[in-house]
Amino acid sequence: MSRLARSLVRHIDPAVAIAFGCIAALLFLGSLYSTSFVSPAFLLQQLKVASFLGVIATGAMIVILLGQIDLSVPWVVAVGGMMSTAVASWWGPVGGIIAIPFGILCGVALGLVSGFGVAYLRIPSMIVTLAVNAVAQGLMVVHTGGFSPQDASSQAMRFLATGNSLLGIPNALLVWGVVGAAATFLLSRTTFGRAVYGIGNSERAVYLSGVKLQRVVLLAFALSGGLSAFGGVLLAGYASKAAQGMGDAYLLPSIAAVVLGGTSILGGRGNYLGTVAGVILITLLQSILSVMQIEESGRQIIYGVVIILMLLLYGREGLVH
Amino acid sequence: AAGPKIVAGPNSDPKCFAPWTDSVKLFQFTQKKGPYRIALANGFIANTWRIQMIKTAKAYASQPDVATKLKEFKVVSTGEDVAAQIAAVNNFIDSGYDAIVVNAQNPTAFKPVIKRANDAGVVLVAFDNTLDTEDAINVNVDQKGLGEYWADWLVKNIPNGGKILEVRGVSGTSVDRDRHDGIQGVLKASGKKWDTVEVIGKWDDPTAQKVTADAIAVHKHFDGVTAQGGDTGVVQAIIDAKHPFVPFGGETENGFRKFCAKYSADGLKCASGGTGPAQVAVAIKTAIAALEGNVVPQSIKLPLARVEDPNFKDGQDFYSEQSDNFFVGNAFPTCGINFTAQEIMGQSEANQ
Amino acid sequence: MAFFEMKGVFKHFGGVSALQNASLNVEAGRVHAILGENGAGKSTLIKIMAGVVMPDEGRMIMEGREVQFASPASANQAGIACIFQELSLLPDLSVADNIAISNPPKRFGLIDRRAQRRIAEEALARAGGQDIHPLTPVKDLPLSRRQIVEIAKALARSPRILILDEATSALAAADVDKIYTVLKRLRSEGLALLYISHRMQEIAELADECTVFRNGRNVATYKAGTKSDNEVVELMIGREYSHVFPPKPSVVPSERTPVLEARELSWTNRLKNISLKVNAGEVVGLGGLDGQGQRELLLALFGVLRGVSGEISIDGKHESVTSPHLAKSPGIGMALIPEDRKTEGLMLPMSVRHNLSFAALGRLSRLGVIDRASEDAAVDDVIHLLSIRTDGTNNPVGALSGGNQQKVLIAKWLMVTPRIILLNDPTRGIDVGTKQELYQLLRKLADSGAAILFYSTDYAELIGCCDRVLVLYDGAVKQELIGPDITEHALVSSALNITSKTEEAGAKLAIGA
Amino acid sequence: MNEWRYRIGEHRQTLLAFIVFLLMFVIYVSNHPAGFNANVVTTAANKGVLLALVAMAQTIVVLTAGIDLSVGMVFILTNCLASWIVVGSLGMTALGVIGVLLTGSLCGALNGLIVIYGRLQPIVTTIATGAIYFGLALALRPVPGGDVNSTLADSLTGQLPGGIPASLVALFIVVLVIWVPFRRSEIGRAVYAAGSSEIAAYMSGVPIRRAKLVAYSLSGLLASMGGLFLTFITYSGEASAANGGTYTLYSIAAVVLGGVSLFGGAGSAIGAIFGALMFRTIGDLLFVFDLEPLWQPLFQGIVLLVAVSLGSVRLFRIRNRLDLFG
Ligand SMILES: Nc1ncnc2c1ncn2[C@@H]1O[C@H](COP(=O)(O)OP(=O)(O)OP(=O)(O)O)[C@@H](O)[C@H]1O
Ligand SMILES: Nc1ncnc2c1ncn2[C@@H]1O[C@H](COP(=O)(O)OP(=O)(O)OP(=O)(O)O)[C@@H](O)[C@H]1O
Ligand SMILES: [Mg+2]
Ligand SMILES: [Mg+2]
Repeated sequence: MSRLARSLVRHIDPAVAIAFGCIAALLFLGSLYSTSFVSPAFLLQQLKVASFLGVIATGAMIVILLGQIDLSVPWVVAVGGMMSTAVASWWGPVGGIIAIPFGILCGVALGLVSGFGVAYLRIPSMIVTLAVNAVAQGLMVVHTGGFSPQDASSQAMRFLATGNSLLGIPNALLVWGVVGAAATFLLSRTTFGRAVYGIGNSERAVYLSGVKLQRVVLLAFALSGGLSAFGGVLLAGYASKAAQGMGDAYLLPSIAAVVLGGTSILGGRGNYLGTVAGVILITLLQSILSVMQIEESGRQIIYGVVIILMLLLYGREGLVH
Repeated sequence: AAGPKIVAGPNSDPKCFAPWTDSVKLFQFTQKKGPYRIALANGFIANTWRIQMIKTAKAYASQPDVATKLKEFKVVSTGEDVAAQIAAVNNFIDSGYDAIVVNAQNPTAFKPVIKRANDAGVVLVAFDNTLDTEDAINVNVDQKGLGEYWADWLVKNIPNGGKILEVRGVSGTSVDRDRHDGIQGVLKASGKKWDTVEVIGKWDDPTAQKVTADAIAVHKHFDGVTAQGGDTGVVQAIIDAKHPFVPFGGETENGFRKFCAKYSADGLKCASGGTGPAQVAVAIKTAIAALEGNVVPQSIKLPLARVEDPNFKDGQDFYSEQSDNFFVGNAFPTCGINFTAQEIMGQSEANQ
Repeated sequence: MAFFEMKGVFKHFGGVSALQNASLNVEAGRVHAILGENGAGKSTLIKIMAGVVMPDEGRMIMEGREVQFASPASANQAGIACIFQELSLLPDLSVADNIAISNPPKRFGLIDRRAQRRIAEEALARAGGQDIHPLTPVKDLPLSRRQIVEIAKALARSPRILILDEATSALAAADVDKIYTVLKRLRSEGLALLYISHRMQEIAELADECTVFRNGRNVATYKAGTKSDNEVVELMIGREYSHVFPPKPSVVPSERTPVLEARELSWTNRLKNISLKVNAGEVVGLGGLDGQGQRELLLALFGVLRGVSGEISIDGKHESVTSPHLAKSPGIGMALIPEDRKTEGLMLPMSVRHNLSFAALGRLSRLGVIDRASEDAAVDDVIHLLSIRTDGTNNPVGALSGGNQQKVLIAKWLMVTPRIILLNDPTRGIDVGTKQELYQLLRKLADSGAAILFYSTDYAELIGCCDRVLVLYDGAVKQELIGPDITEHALVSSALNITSKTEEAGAKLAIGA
Repeated sequence: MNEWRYRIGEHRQTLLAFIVFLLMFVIYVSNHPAGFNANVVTTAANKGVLLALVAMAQTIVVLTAGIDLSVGMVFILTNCLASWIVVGSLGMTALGVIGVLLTGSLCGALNGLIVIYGRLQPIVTTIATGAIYFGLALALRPVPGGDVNSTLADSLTGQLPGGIPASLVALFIVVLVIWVPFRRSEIGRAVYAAGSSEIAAYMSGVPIRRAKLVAYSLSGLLASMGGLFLTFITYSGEASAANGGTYTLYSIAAVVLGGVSLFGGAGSAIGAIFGALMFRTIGDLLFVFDLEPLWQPLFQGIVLLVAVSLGSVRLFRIRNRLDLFG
């Protein structure tokens, strides 16, 4: 217990602390506009919605730690949602149950394609994932047009995404909690995690250390794909249906969240707690803006300015010398 | 100059090709001998509406009486990028197609293309996202009128005004703006006291659902809701927030109408209006008519497919076994176009 | 009055104090050598001179005028050119671009590539790099060639003070000789030269004055040649200094089946039918001029190279080693200490602990889950074994001084308890004290049954450490020197591939070329 | 002769991009119903040049080892602005054009200033500024519309005597007036240096900050040229977030297909231009091959995937596995 507490203290770096500070500040400003921004109902609602971004950002973070990036998020999310709902309808009750793992597996499959391209073909991730995103879109268009699939989500998905469990905590939040805990463990306590950080710092050194570097990269992208798809499954559960465009709103926010959380886009540095903070920050900011009655143009500008300001607070890199 | 002759009339098929206003010009293109080569220059493709639209177009083109008139029916989708769509239209013109049907990414972007088409004697018909022009045929949905229709419903069903949630579409588009103007216009004119809260739903269910949930969490209560897309998500948010059902003016998604039918008794009093993707068929029909030298109005008004509570009928106004994303309102009886869900989505495994 | 003077310089990096009240006098037309252990503060001092690091305190006086350099650029203006230890070359740019980077020749406001190329060719010629094509991207050059380019780059600036920080650490004797002649000429042209090196014989050859640094202080300044090597070393490390090399076992291990045997190894045109045996308990050296295929040979054995023909057998059993992963597997138990610790050896921003355990994680984990306790234990062991100087194993390894970084790199591989150890120039940029510890360590490992293959650019250590030396020339083994036959003379002549008749000449050529 | 090895080696990537593009384009025109004629080429050129300009903008930032995710939004913003001010008399129009280009450069410079003096990571900086620029675009054009000096527009999107696409000539001039001098200038090389190794560049006394600021500003300038050209093609302005995002991603694809290293320091805007043309041709293949409409996106995706995988053939030539890893 105390060991855990100590390690926690050791892991909290200033960036993360400030990030959580920003969250408080944001809520305070919000409360000036409307006190309901600090009402438990609203906060839980926010955490619930944040969970979807949280799950997706987890995958994004693992890839970013490698020094890579995953631009296939939008359509992998959609694949997760659409395939799971489709399966849910195909084999009746059986489908309802295997729907979730199936959706995730589809994401893993796409992740493996990206991973293969990056790890074995050595194509820059930015472009492979872009291409995989296009392929995923193509697949979903054919899927929709060809099979007019059902898109109503199964009970299980509804339950995960919108249900509440003990003490009225949203299940989605619990799901994120589990995913987060797993990710933290994976990154800090396993050889895989070490390898990920290592690769982010120096691929050559990792390779010469006799680590199966390419397999680690492949795995990382598979994870990212699976988590994006899982995000899609949850979103489908939340919306009670899947739709092609459901992932569009998650690419840039997931990257922004990870970086706002103090993870270096160059790889090798960052911890999960930061990503948690980043995710909550982005979600809150979006929600607060969305209900403020100002022109959309104004919202966009404020959104950008606020992110810059927060980064200036703590996201700065050291000088080269 | 080149292009269609402006004629006094008579309109070759006033019932189907209903002119937008009495003042609309009537076009007559020089008659061409069939069968014709017709192209559909679509932009964005990756949502159910567009996919359904394309399948309808193929289905319509392969209907026996239509098929005989067509030598070739080609479809190209160019994505969000308007420049690519313009290039596609240009390519169709250069490749000597007789008519081009287009769902424009940007209504104002086609001025030069329209000119080229007219110079080349190619019939250009726009639908859904139509063109701001008097030199090409527009098959219009009355977007402003749609907004007015929704607002009327709210005015009718909310006796003494109140707080309205308006879920808007994609910012920067004219469709969003027109529908918004329609809504606000009617509300103002109604003389009742209205207070509208606007959120951006982007015509997308998850987005609409999230912003609706936020709005409810902050504003606690609304007396009425109107949404121009992503309506299924909006209703879902209302249910999840345990917000009492209130009058709702919305689009024509199958999922939305399912909800309306299901919760009518609980107070979800809906007006569902719009035009399904089948309008592409009307556009093709118009193009063929024009090629045959028949007189058609420059601006055609599509009838809205509308249903109000309490008469949502399964299998006619919505399809409980079809997907939520499916768009109903595909019947244009005045044009002899009447697609059922099955014809469009249903038996399509066959033709893949 | 000194040409350039530093007075009372202090510099702290976080907790570490790199310099404490250091001072230095540099005269024009002289070569001033700076000696000191790793982490003594040498590089920091000259980084301050070169405007890379800002001192906390202290004054710099150039020709009687107080000066301050806010950036390397401004130091350049003042005529100070520095050859940094972490090479300051731009990998993607061509050699010519690099040489002319700071003030390229221009025509109509644009860079005049022809003129630039002329400048580059001249500079390369002066630095003894005629063989380097000015259009080669720097990233395609081996480290030793890069150091030549680095020197050429400094010369092209026609500086008044030239600083070399371990600038020859990767050069083989012949190259170094060329540099000597250049430096001597520059001295006669009246430049002030600052020369940092861990190689005593270089200092002896070049220096006029020497200043010894210890723990950030200048502890002694003396005329070159007025102190014996041992005295100097004791000044540096501040303790008694026994002789450098551990005694070799009198009897060369008997002909058991060699732990490592290679037959007819060939690879592209860089390795030609190389056969070698390394027995348990043996330290076998690889000699020869730099870039004769020694590095490639080590990489080939370690499974890094593709399309290697020939056979490798371990304990007499034929094995195909196709990846470092296989190479380090218990069945083979091979370790490679790579050439460039900063990019191939260590992950500088990561903690000392994680760097140390990185290669050994396999055995420190169960089902991929790291056993923290045994990791800590193992890490602490090696830190003791090699007496690595670090304040806290959670600090980034990049903040250690080079010598200690090198130790970490070696320790990292000792953690996998290898039976075959391949070392690629492991003492580059390491001070005598540390070197000595390293030699002892190698011998200890050998005695405990390891087979060691050891490439070095420093003849002295080949002579001192190795039971046998294979001299490579143009990718093939030209000669095998055993025991007493391993002499500087033999090494040089065989390195230049000179038949016994012309040996004398060859040796001269090697010294005075 | 090995002289040539180096000279070619310097431009290998660009040549490769050019060759692949040429092959694709030949396949395209030879299957085009209208065949190889001025109109077809002009049509292809116009939309190709549009992306090429944005890709050039992306390239210059990528050379500094950065990335600009706001490039598409600057493109959109300047398009909306142009649809207001590039109208009327010759003088007015000229002023308008200057205004548009100035605005673009300012947007770029702002990115640069934040990245340099704020010491923020480019990718997230530009995500944020992208939102800002789109907000401004939206304020300028709540709905699509506006106009542009049509004589200017027609002359730039039309054909010169001999059927040569004016847009290609314009692009050529841009390359000649902006890229070539930049590439050959000291500041240009400083940009490459900074991208190749920032620390080494600093130690060599290269003016890193000035270099980066110039790079970002130039990038903004080129993006605004793209925006301007979009206005000439569409005769209007539209604040479309989707379109902005599309062009940002396309520009990255074009840059990579053009052989520019995303790690900075290596590559050429000329390569990126061919990358852009290549990418456009992939889209055009849809037109000449008669595909099931619903299979077109998948086809496009797969072709892109294959195209970017082509680069990996070099892996077979690699004999030292270390070269596989950065
Ligand atoms: N930038 C830095 N950050 C942290 N510590 C540093 C930094 N630069 C130097 N040090 C520390 O200051 C001390 C002096 O380092 P310095 O490099 O000057 O020693 P050195 O004499 O050059 O060693 P070597 O012989 O290995 O080159 C070392 O302990 C080193 O770890
Ligand atoms: N900005 C920095 N932050 C942290 N550590 C640094 C920094 N700059 C240098 N160091 C490290 O401090 C150590 C001493 O600094 P210096 O640059 O003199 O290297 P060094 O001690 O001479 O090591 P080496 O002997 O490479 O060959 C180096 O190992 C270097 O990696
Ligand atoms: Mg040093
Ligand atoms: Mg050193």
